[in-house]
Amino acid sequence: MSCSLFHLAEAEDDRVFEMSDYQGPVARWCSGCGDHSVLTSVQRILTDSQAKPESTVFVSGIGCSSRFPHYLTTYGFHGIHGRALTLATGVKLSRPELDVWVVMGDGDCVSIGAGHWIHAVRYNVDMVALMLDNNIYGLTKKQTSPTTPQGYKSNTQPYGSYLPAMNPLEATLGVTNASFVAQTAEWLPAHLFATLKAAHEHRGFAWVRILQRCPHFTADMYGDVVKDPSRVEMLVHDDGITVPALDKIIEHRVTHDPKDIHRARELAEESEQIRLGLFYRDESRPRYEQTRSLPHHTADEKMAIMQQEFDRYAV
Amino acid sequence: MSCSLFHLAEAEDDRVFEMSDYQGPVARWCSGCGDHSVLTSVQRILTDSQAKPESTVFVSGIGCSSRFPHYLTTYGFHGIHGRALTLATGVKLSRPELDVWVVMGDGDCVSIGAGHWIHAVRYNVDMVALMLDNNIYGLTKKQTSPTTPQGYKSNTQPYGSYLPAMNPLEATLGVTNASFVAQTAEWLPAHLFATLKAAHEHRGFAWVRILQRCPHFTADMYGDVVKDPSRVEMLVHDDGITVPALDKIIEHRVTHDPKDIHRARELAEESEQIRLGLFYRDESRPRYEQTRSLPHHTADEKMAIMQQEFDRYAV
Amino acid sequence: MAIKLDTVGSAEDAGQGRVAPRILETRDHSVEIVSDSGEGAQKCGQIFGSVSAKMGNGVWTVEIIPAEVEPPPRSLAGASGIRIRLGDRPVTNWGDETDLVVAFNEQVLLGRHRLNSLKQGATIVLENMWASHPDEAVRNQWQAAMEELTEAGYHIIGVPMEDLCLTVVDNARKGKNMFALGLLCWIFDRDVDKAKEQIEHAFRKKSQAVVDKNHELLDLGYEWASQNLGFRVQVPTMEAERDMVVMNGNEAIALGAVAAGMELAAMYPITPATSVSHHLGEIFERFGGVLHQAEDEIAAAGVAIGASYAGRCAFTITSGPGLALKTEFLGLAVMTEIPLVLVDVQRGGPSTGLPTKVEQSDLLAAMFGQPGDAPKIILAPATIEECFHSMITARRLAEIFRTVVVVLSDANLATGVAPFHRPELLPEWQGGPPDQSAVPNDGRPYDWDERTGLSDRFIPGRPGGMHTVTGLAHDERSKVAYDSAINERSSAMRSRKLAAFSSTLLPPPVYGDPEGDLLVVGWGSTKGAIEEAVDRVREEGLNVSSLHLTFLSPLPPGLKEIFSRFRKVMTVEINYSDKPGEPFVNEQNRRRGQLSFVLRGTTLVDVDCWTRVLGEPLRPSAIVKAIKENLPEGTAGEES
Amino acid sequence: MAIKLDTVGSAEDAGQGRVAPRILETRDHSVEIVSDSGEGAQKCGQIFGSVSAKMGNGVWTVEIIPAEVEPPPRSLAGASGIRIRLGDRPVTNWGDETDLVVAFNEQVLLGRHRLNSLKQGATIVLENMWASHPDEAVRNQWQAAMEELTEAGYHIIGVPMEDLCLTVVDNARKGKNMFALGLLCWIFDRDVDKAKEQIEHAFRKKSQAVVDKNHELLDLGYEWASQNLGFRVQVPTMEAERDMVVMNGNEAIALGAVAAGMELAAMYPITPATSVSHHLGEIFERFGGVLHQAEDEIAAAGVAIGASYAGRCAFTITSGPGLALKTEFLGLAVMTEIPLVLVDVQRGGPSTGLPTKVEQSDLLAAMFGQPGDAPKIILAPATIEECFHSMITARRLAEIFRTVVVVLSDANLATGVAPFHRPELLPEWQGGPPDQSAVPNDGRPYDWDERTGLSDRFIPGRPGGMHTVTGLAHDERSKVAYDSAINERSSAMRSRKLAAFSSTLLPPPVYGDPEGDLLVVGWGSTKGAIEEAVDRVREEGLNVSSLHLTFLSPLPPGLKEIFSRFRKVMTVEINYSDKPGEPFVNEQNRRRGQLSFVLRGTTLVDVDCWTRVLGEPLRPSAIVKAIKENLPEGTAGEES
Ligand SMILES: Cc1ncc(C[n+]2csc(CCOP(=O)(O)OP(=O)(O)O)c2C)c(N)n1
Ligand SMILES: Cc1ncc(C[n+]2csc(CCOP(=O)(O)OP(=O)(O)O)c2C)c(N)n1
Ligand code: SF4
Ligand code: SF4
Ligand SMILES: [Mg+2]
Ligand SMILES: [Mg+2]
Repeated sequence: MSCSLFHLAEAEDDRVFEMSDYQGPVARWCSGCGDHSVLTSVQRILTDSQAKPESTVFVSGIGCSSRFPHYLTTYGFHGIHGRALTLATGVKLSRPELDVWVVMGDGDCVSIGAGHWIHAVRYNVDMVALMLDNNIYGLTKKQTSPTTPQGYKSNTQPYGSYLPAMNPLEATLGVTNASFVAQTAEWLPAHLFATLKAAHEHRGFAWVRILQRCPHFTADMYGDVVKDPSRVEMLVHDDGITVPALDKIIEHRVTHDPKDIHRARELAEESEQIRLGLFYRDESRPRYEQTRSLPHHTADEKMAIMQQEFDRYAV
Repeated sequence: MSCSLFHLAEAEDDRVFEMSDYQGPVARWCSGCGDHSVLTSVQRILTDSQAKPESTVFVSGIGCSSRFPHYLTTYGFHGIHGRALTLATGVKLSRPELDVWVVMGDGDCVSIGAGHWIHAVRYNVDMVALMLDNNIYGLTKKQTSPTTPQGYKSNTQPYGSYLPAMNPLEATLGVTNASFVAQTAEWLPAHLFATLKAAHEHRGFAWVRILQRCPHFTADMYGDVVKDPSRVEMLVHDDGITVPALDKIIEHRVTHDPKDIHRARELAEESEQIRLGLFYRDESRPRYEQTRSLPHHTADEKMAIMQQEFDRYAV
Repeated sequence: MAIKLDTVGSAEDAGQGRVAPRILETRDHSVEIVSDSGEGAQKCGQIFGSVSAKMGNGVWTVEIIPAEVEPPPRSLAGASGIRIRLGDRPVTNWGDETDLVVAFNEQVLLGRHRLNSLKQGATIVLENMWASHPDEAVRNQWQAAMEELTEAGYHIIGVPMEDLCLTVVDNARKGKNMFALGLLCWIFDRDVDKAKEQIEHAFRKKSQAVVDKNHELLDLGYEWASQNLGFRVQVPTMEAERDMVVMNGNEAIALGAVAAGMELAAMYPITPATSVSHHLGEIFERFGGVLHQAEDEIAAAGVAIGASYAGRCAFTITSGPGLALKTEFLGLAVMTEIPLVLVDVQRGGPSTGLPTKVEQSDLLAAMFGQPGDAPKIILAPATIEECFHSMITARRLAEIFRTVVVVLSDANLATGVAPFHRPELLPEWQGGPPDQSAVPNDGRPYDWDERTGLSDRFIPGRPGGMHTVTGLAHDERSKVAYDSAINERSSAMRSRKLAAFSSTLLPPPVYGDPEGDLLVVGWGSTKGAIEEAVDRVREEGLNVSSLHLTFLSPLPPGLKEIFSRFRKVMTVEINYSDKPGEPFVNEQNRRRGQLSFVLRGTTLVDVDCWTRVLGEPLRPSAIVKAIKENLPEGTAGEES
Repeated sequence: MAIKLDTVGSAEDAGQGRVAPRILETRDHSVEIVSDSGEGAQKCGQIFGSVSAKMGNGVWTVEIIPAEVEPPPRSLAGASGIRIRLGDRPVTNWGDETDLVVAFNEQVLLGRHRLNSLKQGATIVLENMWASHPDEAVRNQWQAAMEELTEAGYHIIGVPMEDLCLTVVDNARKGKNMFALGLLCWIFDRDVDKAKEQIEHAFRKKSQAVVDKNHELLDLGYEWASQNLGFRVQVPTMEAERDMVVMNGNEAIALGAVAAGMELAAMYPITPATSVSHHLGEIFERFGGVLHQAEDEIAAAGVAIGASYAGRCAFTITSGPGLALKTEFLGLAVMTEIPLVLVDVQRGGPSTGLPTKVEQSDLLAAMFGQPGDAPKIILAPATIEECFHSMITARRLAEIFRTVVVVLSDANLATGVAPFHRPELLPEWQGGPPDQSAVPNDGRPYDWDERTGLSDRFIPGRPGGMHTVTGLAHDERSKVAYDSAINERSSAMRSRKLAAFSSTLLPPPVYGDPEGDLLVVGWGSTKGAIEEAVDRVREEGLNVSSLHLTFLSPLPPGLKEIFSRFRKVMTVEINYSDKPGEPFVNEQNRRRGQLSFVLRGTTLVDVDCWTRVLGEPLRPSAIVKAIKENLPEGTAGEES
């Protein structure tokens, strides 16, 4: 009974999906907002992988970036602020055959959502988790986020942010059972695409921080970096994320084996250049949903087991 | 007006406090519970530092360990599960002259409290935060905690814990602005004392994980280690925590400069021996409450400023 | 003052030449076994209860749980134990005071006495080793306790349990409980073979040697009692009509969840709800179910909602503080119309409150906790049997009405153990796999039926049904509503579901006459105690009836009409209310019992309330007293 | 169909030989300026409002905020703008529809039309560059919009704003707003110098060149209007009696917090509450205050409670979803009796709901959100001025009664701007430093006064007062209560405080006659609109009065008595209720407006309700209609 379901979902399918098949209504982000670029990249990946729209679920929190699912034609769950990872865990745990993506803002993921973030990394449930990091609260209009640079002025800290920005890469790499940690930037579409693709192919919890421009509130934040490729350093390795298109543009490169967690943590530290690439990947980490792969019984089989249970309580 | 207060609190005081001055009602933990030992150690430190009971505040969450404040004669705030650090932050932020300690269980600090833990490390508010880690939920009777070893049976995961235990040292060391990270064990009172003393002297957020026995539910967990000192390795350094009393007993020792964050992270990883000592200390990290040290005005002065404010809105 | 103790077990009383024991015949008898934590009083009582149930007595068992995991030994507040109430009819509640106590030390006994748990003149079987304990402090404690207890008029029988047990085992602390069981078996004439079977079951994970030793201790206690005790108790038994099972309310919820076809339970440990997950932890995976212990209660709610969104039947279990943390997520589930069952095993509040004690004070929070209008279905099982069935009902309602169903159990049901008819399990309760059929063209994810507010769900996997659910105000297509008038309509659609559901409910049956002087209205676990109280006062000739509500939101129809047939209506609840006559309290500012407030607002009938928050289940005798004090003036039989 | 447009600005109309403009005299006029986001319509309106207030008009300004940060240009749902209502008396609400609109494109205008924001026959001053836009799609949109708008009967005046502005600046998008301001200054005969002063203030952080350009644009608009427009509007002004200030409700709360001597504000950003913290962020530190943006709302509550425990006066600010997250901590504050002020700027619910829109639907959640009994004080400011004063009241009550005080503001007050009397600030509002005196021997941290439940706090630092506060049930010494009967008593003590407080309140004054056919009861920001509606129907001869409640918990005394003097009582609220006559809805299962439910339960009076959740403030005209439809049968003047 319940088994047939999975066959259904796996049934042969001769549909061919174009990119337009994943495009929903016009995205209502500000013009120039980096979220547009991420959306396009994700739509390309869906096309590339011929993802079935009905078997793909995008879960998000609340924020500009969390409007993401509305602009796709897959299933979507626009949840509540900070809790996207919990919803996504529920989806994937109960329907492992679905392809689950999570889209969060920086406030969403590492401020109000910090506890779930740490634990989702630990659970290592197979999904892609994108943190669209514009270093600010966009939707609520320019408040400091944990990743806001120290001294940067916002509406809640108008004399400048008090603390050094949290480095979410380092923190993620500190969590036991982390299995995929990468950083990319939306203004480098080739790198973005390659990173998302690697994340999507990863079996486990793939956490990607995407540096994202918010021209509306922090136009000054990444302006220089975007113009000046020498401000970026790429992590390169045969086992890493390779982006030939950028080989000529980005001169700073550092070879890094994504299996090396110690080096990954060092590289994750603040540095002169912004480092992009795959910091860490380990597909051998236990995945929570694997440890929970459970028998499928028919209702009648369950009835029989249940009678045994009741026998234990019989008077 | 408001300034005189601080003079009051600083006034000369010829009281001399004995350890008994800090001892409240008999602690109602199980016999053999490691919490007793921590309590004693803390009372020794209070005596040593001649802490004024009225200027000392212990804040806790909910759990066996969180009963801590009830067994002292200082001010105490037995809060709610997972939120002790937020309450403590409020106390210290608004009354920097108070000496603030936080006591949490492992569930309290790194499960339900995970978000606050990460952020408290980042805020680096001057206080001592103790995580009494018995690798289990004690008060609610043996459920898996994030630090429960993989495979260990509990009432909620009776076939064994699914995931590798979270290593809270690594995670804490991954948080930007961490300033004091140490690990000790309650069954080594000399080490415990020295560690708590260093934590107490630290200016900033001193986070200490205390390995703690729970004979009631996990009698088997630390039994061997307690009996066999060769299962322990001590971090030693001139700048670290020195415990001469243990020099003869604990043979495994590794020299570690607590300024070295990279090495700290490596040492924090799971290892054959349990590593105790000071992993990291940096007193130069900005403290949130410092960035907020604010003018003290009399009511009349405030009135005057307020009139200026109102002028801005005058019709 | 000299202490008079019935020191049976001394040479004089023992031996052959005994007269036949006095036999007390009674239809209702309560026994407590109290000890320090870790001495196994609970296991003793559980076996005694099971055997009694098997023999045809009505039984209600409730654990006595100290606040700490392992309180200091011999402490007043440290009593760990169990109360078993036996009857010649089904027993529905823990009753009043205890008739017979077996106590392993005098301090825990004293604690029970001071909590008014023991009946005047109760018989107490007490370990008497403490009287001659080497530690003088202990001897003094004993002496003082004896004075207080004797003064109180109990009939105390000292027994050298430890010494006797040491003839069989080395560690008497671990054996006394089986000795006590033997003793009780003799007193109540229980079938020793049945008791031995239960011991085997209880120690099934231990070696045969352990089982044997326990059997031996049982025999010892039985034997000793038969030789030394001068009384026995006889509670007539019933013929069991059909198969019975015996369990506590949390076990019933766990089994109910499985029987209801639930597929995922997400929780975070919290007393007194946690043991539901202990039971599920043991059995759920056999059925293919996932028990997820989340990092906190918020995450537990999120995981359950995520699973339910994905078409699996999911629920979350918690108690007060956890309910508080789930507040925001419940609003999301209501808004997105994702079915969700939430079980709240209520405890004493507010805040951390009384974690192990019963209270019924989460009704208003469940009903009104969410900012904004978040209509939910709320139901409360009244018995352990209903704990089981409420899960099946809750699942169905959650799915049909696409909303949150809150099941309000409480600590009384959670730890109470009683036999009930073995339910006939129906395979259709299981439900099928998530609907994965293609959505017809132009289907809308909230295709609200204008009359009922109902609509079909588009579960991920259904081709053509793709849409994004959102907690923002949205229209039938789940599109964010920029035209905010849609908010009025979608709010109405969500609310309409409750009106539609209420139209399917019947007026609840009145217990007792359909009209009279006083109607006592209750909800949840107090049903047994209220109806027992009503029986008692009706026997005294008072025109009192009761009404028990299973559905709290929406309320069933006909209440106003039922109320109109009584001169006075009053709720009896275990939650807080201001008492009339207290300083500054008047009819206008009085803060009332939770159900009474809801009933007043709904029916405009002057529903009074009698409530207590004493951290224990209501006693029928206390309700009797409350009824008599609250009879409207001029009531016939008032002075009877 | 041909479009008829008053294309002033064309050669024919301009020039010397103009006749004097028509002058419309009116006591009440509403103006909207709408544009794409980023075009500065709000700044234009704010300056216009300030100047009008300074000149002696009653003013109410409210922002029109799109849901996205920067919606696509020229989109129906993207209108960003402002409405200014002017009157010859103090204006207390946003009124009904708009009389005059200045629109920068026809799409946002169309959006406003479709939301029924514009009065039949309203005058519209519209940028007409779109009519000849190079993009055909734009021209077609324009064409279609004109048809719809003309059909609707508006009086549309096309103006080539962009072209005109380009004569002064390079980027006309950034200049139009000042042109529009000039235009409005001419129409309403505003003092241009005052407007220029305001421009200087608004651009104080910019260069003098910027200020000059803006002055120039203002002059250009003024000049152009004087040459081209055929009408002016005259709203008589009042003599200002004393100093006035003008601000929105969130600014008033921020200033109120400072005036109340608050020392710490902990929050997490959430619309529409956040701007309170923006204002505090700017000014709080000057007063020595700490604004703490926490990692989430739970932490914000914890930090505020921690600070308050430590003797500093602290508060937290949030809106619905944040209130939900604070549920558990509020229970702790009530249980430990730590004073805490919580400001909830209500928005549309449930769940994420309508974040920028007004609703009054957190009343029940504030009152009953906590599991267990958690009595709190709840008050709701009704005006912007009351937003200011409510902070001072809230602080005092929180500290005197050692409890949580919830201040329920809403999005209407938050963004509404109106002048009010400049408050006289009192130094005693500031409070002193934390009490650090030694506690007398044997002092108890909860030394409850038996009558009032009040007790003194032992703040850390006080020698001899050391104790541990706890959310567990506890006794006077703050010791964990093992004797659970203490729970009944301590619950009573916490509840008693509300009864004691309510005894200090006076019955609220009735607006209108003290008796009559219908009493309209309201709370919060609807006061102005309700009283305006009552004025209108009273002028028509109806016997209708209104009653506005500031305190919702506890309720003030005397309500039942007041209600009894009216034939019908009905609340008017911006929250959800089932409407009579809807399918399956009947008197018994109808889900009612939040205040109405509370009043029914409290007074047993059949308090009806008329509620709407349209995501906008109530319009007086809608209330007038509701009143007429809800008059009890046989009402005198019913058919007038
Ligand atoms: C519980 C709750 N708290 C606060 C908010 C208000 N809120 C909405 S989005 C947001 C933060 C947005 O910042 P971020 O997560 O970085 O996303 P961005 O908008 O920058 O993409 C906040 C605080 C909310 N909706 N719910
Ligand atoms: C919000 C909330 N959730 C759950 C609980 C129940 N609870 C009390 S203590 C505890 C965990 C105890 O474990 P830990 O924090 O490790 O402390 P320990 O008892 O082991 O010292 C839990 C889950 C609670 N009191 N409040
Ligand atoms: S405010 Fe910033 S993050 Fe939000 S849509 Fe605009 S540019 Fe993007
Ligand atoms: S249960 Fe464990 S942690 Fe709790 S008091 Fe007992 S030994 Fe200590
Ligand atoms: Mg952001
Ligand atoms: Mg623990």
